[in-house]
Amino acid sequence: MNKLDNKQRVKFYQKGTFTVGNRLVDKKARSVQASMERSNAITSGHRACQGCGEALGARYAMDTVMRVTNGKAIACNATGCLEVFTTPYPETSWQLPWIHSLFGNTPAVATGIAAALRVKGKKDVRVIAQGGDGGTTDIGFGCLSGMFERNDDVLYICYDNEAYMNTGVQRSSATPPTARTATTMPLGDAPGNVFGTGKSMPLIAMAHNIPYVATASVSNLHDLETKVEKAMTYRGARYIHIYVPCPLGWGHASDITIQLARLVVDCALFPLFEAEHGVVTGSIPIRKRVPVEEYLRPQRRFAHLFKKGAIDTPRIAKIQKMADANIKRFNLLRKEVEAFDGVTGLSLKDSKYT
Amino acid sequence: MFEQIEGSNAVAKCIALSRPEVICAYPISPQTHIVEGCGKLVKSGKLKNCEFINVESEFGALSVAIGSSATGARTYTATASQGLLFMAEAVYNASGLGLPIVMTIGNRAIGAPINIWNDHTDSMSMRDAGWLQLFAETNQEAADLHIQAFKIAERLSMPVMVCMDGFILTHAYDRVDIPSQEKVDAFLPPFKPRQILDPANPYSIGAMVGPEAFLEVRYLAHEKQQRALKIIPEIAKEFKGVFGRDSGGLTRNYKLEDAETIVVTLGSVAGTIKDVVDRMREKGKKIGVLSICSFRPFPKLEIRKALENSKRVIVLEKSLAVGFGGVVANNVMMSMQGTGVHVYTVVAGLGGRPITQPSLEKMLQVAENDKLDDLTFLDLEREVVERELKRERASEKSGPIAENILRDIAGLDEAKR
Amino acid sequence: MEEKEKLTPKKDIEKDLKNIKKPFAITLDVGSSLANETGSWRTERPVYLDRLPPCNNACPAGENIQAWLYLAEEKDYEGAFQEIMKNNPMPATHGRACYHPCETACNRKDVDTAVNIHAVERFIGDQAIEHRWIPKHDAKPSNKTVLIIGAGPSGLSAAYHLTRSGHKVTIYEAGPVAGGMMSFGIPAYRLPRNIIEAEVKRILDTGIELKLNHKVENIEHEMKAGKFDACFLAIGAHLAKRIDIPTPDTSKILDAAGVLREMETGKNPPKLGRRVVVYGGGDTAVDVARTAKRLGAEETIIVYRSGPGQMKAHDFEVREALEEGVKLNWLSTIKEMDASGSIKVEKMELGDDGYPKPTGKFETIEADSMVLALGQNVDTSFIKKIPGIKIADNVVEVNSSMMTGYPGLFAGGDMVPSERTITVAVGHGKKAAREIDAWLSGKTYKPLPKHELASFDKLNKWYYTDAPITVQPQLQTVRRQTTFEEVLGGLDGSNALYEARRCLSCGNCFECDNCYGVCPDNAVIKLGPGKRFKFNYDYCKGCGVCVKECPCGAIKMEPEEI
Amino acid sequence: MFQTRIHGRGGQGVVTAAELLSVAAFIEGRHAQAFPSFGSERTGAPVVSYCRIDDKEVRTREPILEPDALIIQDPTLFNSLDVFQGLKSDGYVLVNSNKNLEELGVADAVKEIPDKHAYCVPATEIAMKHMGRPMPNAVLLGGFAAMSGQLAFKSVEKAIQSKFSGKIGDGNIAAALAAFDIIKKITTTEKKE
Repeated sequence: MNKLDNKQRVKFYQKGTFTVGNRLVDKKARSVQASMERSNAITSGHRACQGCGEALGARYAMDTVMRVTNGKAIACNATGCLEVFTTPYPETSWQLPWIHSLFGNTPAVATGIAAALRVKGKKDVRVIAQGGDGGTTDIGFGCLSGMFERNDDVLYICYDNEAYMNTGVQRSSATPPTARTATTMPLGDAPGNVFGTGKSMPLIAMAHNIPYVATASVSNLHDLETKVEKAMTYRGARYIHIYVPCPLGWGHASDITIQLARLVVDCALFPLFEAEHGVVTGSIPIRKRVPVEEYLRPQRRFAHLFKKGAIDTPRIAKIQKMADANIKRFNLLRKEVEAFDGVTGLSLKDSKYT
Repeated sequence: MFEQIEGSNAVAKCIALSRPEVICAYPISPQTHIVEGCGKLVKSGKLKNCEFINVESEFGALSVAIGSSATGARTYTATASQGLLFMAEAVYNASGLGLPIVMTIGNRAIGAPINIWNDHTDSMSMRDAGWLQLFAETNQEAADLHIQAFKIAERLSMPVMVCMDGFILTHAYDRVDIPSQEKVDAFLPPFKPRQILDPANPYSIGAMVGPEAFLEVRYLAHEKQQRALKIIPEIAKEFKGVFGRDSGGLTRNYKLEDAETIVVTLGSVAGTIKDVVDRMREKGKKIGVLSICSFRPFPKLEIRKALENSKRVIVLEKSLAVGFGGVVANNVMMSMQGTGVHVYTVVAGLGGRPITQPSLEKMLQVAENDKLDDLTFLDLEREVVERELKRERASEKSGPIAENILRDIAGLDEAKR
Repeated sequence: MEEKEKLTPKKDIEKDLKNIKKPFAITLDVGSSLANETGSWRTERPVYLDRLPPCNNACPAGENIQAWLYLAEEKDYEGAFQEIMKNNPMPATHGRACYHPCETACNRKDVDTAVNIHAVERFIGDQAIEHRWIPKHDAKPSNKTVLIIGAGPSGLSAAYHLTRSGHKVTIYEAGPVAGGMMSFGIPAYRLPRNIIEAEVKRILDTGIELKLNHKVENIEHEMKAGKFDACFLAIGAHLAKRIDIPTPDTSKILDAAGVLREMETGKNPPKLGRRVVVYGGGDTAVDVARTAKRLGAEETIIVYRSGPGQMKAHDFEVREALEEGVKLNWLSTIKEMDASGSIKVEKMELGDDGYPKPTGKFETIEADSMVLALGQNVDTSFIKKIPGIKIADNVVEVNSSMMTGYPGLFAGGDMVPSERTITVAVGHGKKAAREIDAWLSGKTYKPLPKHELASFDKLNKWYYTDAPITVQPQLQTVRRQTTFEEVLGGLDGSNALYEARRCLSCGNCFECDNCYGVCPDNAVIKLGPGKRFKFNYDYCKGCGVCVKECPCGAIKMEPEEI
Repeated sequence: MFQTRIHGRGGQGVVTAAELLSVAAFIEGRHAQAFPSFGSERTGAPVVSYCRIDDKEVRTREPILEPDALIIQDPTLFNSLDVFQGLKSDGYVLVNSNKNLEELGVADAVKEIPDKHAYCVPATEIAMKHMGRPMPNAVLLGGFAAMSGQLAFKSVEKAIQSKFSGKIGDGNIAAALAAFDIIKKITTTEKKE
């Protein structure tokens, strides 16, 4: 009789390998989000838009933090959607100690909290700082770099929806080329945001040689949780960049939030990787590669690329080039089945379950 | 114990005696010697249980302070001038969140033109940011005020700025009594925060407050500062009880009883004025000095009471509300409404211009004869300004004022040839 | 500086924290946003539903395939067995002999390859036999008796289901063994006899009386004699269709049904000779050809009048036959056979209409015997007599509840108009049983309305890993040419589990927690293992993410009434 | 109140000199105030520092306009600015130089003040001799003590010790003493005549 080959054993649960929970997976391999005891760090009643990716990303990350720290975590928040929709007086959605100070100073506030905890000998309490792409890559950049450089014991999480959504969708340094925002309208000979601008915060973070840097997407939950959990095993400055689609700002249906978060990964425009002490140590191979069009089309912010009869092929090709570059840089098309953990989606050597 | 010591160093020692748990700062003249001093005390282990953090900017400095204070740590920082402006957003935030941070301002002018010397423009720019502002007259007082500041801040859960004149105090060597740790501990209890970020007792700090409650929040802040008007003298009294000397309080009154002319001022220049006053009193002039220690909250009633029986009040201040006149004077005038006492404004010492006894005496003479302009700029180089004004009238584009004046002073100006 | 420690009484501070007066408005108590019920934003609401999986939809026996795969993937094989037994009493048999339309319908074929359902069913069936599991049922006796004529798949199925619903059942079988076409139609190398015997026995053990070698001539008479309240007629179709092929020696011409029956019942196997020609293109033709090979024929040729595309036989049968050395000679019609056994064949060609046309070209094939596999007819001789019975082109007509023109007389299996497979027959047996059960209590059976179909587009494939089908091992060709050993091997525990878990659970929640995890508003309530989920409409904003992310299409959006 | 103004260049310890002066006075139980001419001192740039000594609290904070004593650590300053500005008619002047005041061309500037009120000491040279570093500031304080009589040498010595420990301290003290002796010698010999 033919025995199962290794490949089959790895994918032992075909029906739900990548689902949130599923009853056949070993308990410790199930995601935090699958648990009936998850903390719901951001509880119901918040005022996020329908299908808000940031609300999801934040809960995913913070619930994981709450689990690994045993609920001993303090969060601080930059000004932005997350802050506004979770804490409009007289109601807050947060279920852990949380502080909002300013738009640009969150990493420094976190540094202060960490310092106070250190001096008070509360080693078990951990500090998380969070902000949107504006608060992280633009106005908070200086403080963030300082926090990295001092290697303060803080996990900084950036929820990247690629523009200033809270103020009405203006361009940030995380806005991708050709994207329409209120300040990069689809006009003129280069409609939308221009090419050759913007920055990669994860790579900049790596340049600080901090212990841990990772990217994650709300579509790949197991990967996201694994990375947050891994980040919490380190002391010192850590950075996780989470991709969170914004139905309002991107002009997409509220129900395809996660689908877009998935497509951006599968088309390689947003590579999932992690780096330790400045060196890339792992990346998630693309499972089902798709052309960038598939990701761009459903979003109104890219609608001008797909005008009836006038599809902007050259610029789409340029975006495809960016994706291809990522594939090359992070080796995203490799087949390493034997080292591939069907449960976590992580390569086994990085997996928390080995 | 008395020491002959630099002002900054004396302050640093008293900060250490107050057992701060987090100190963070970004260097800017003339504040540098204070944080250097603190850093040394932490590194050397003289100040235990304290985190000293070198931050990337003043904005970062006060932000770190906000975080640590909100986590229940006694927190100190210091800055000056441009630095204070750079952290302005956080200055408002710290008071808005009610965090009892203590911050030293080594008072310095604000550019352009860039100028590292002393005046009060920096502190005045933040006068309405919701912080308490205490101005030190001497280095002894600067040292003492910091010890009191922590107590006041923590009693009210409000941040306090201790303002001391840059260089004039920070860099001056004086005889200062540095108290013992025992006395300071007796005077200043451990920090019992009003709110703290703690997983055992979680809540959200810094909510977004809309029109429905914002006014109330602000009113309560104002009400708190009114309460401070009682608490500041109380604590000054407690201080005297423990350390046996007058320090702090709302105002310091010098020979006011029979004074017909009273000079109102802030900070170290009061000492210079007192010498002038003594000399003029020898000549029979009835002059006194009132120096304001607590500028925020502003002690309206106390000041009014102290001044209402005088003939004239001269507010001599190191700040200028461009387009209006005196900043302090404005506050004093408000307090004097309806008393009929005439309030003159004398703007002096901007950007470190020495305020000399001869000029002060000359000015006071003029005032005595009621010949003083309502707004006087002490020792203003009329000639230079006039020439620049003439040039401006002549042509729109005359180059940057600062450079023209420098050229004048250097005598390079064509007009002189 | 040591005195600092004692001067900082942490306890006091902790105590103080308890009665902190928090600043007004800017500091808020945790979780207070629960007061804000965002459900009011909703214009559409998500609702959970069950959709009909294509496999279940396609199963002629009406098995709930997804349900038993669900149990199998939890290693609950007995549970899976019991689930199968609700609809089909012969899983081991069907795991081998069913042509599994379920797999043709399986959505998984569009991901990689269809789930190997029959292999898993066979595994479960074999487990059941090995561990002597018996079907559970708890029906109280109805004191009604039912006569079943014919112990083939539909007869046995009907008997089994009637017994399960409490009726007393007796089967009259004309032949010497039970099984009908299972034994007489399907060779042992596809369906080992011990399997049939075991499963038939298990059915009979539920309390069914079986009379073998009892040929019924007069149904009315038999029913009166045995005081039967109803009768199910399932005699199958056993008369070989014949065509007139001129030949001096008819002894050389046999029919497929006869040959296969003789394999079962005869003392010694039929003599077919060294060279055998089989005439026909159905599964039976192929079965006979492969049997002939096994009986030692050096050359076995299937002659078929049309092209390979037109053959009715299933591809896998033809493929296996070719592997075993059977030759195919299509687009040929047999004209005559002479005494020496040389057969005259006319070559055909496919016309534009796709039908074969004569070419006038001829060739001859030498053969020791020729087996006609042109299909079978129903022996209607004794049925004709029953009043009210209608027979059209050699099959008995039944109404929608499978009752013939004669009240209380039901019929099913190969003898009624339908596809002739054992699975269809078993399905008939079940349906008939339900109808009879209802009829006996004066009711009419109303089947539950079917759920909408869980089509492929309802699935979110991303959540499933690629997992290629597990291939069943095959017997080496040599042994296949010489013995009647079973050709296809079964799965073992591990790969049966693996195969079961390839099921996508189309249209039915399998508790993957996706909806619970992906809701941005925590508006999905997890009810715990086996209890699935429910929506908290107080907070659900109706974004629809749960619907899009449900891997199996078990949620849909419905407009809110305003 | 006795007010001293010290002129020098950045790097010559001008500010420290004033500080030490105030410390010495403090040691004698007097009130003293020392402060630099505020600015971003750069090596080589002209620097001024001040010290007031009094028996009661020093309140005034203005720069010293009419000094009772001038200490000039670098005679090259004579060419660039009027270091004698505001010098009291009975003031003191102490210059760091191997030359004398005539040779330095400042005899006129000091002719108003009483004799035995203006001296030159080769402070840099003495400093080099005693500690191998051209630091004239502490050295001159020794001379100042001898010249002005405002401070006992012991106080200057203590002040120096409080600032510089070990070899540098000892070197400075030795050098200061040398300067002190030079002036003392002149004053006493002159007395004999």
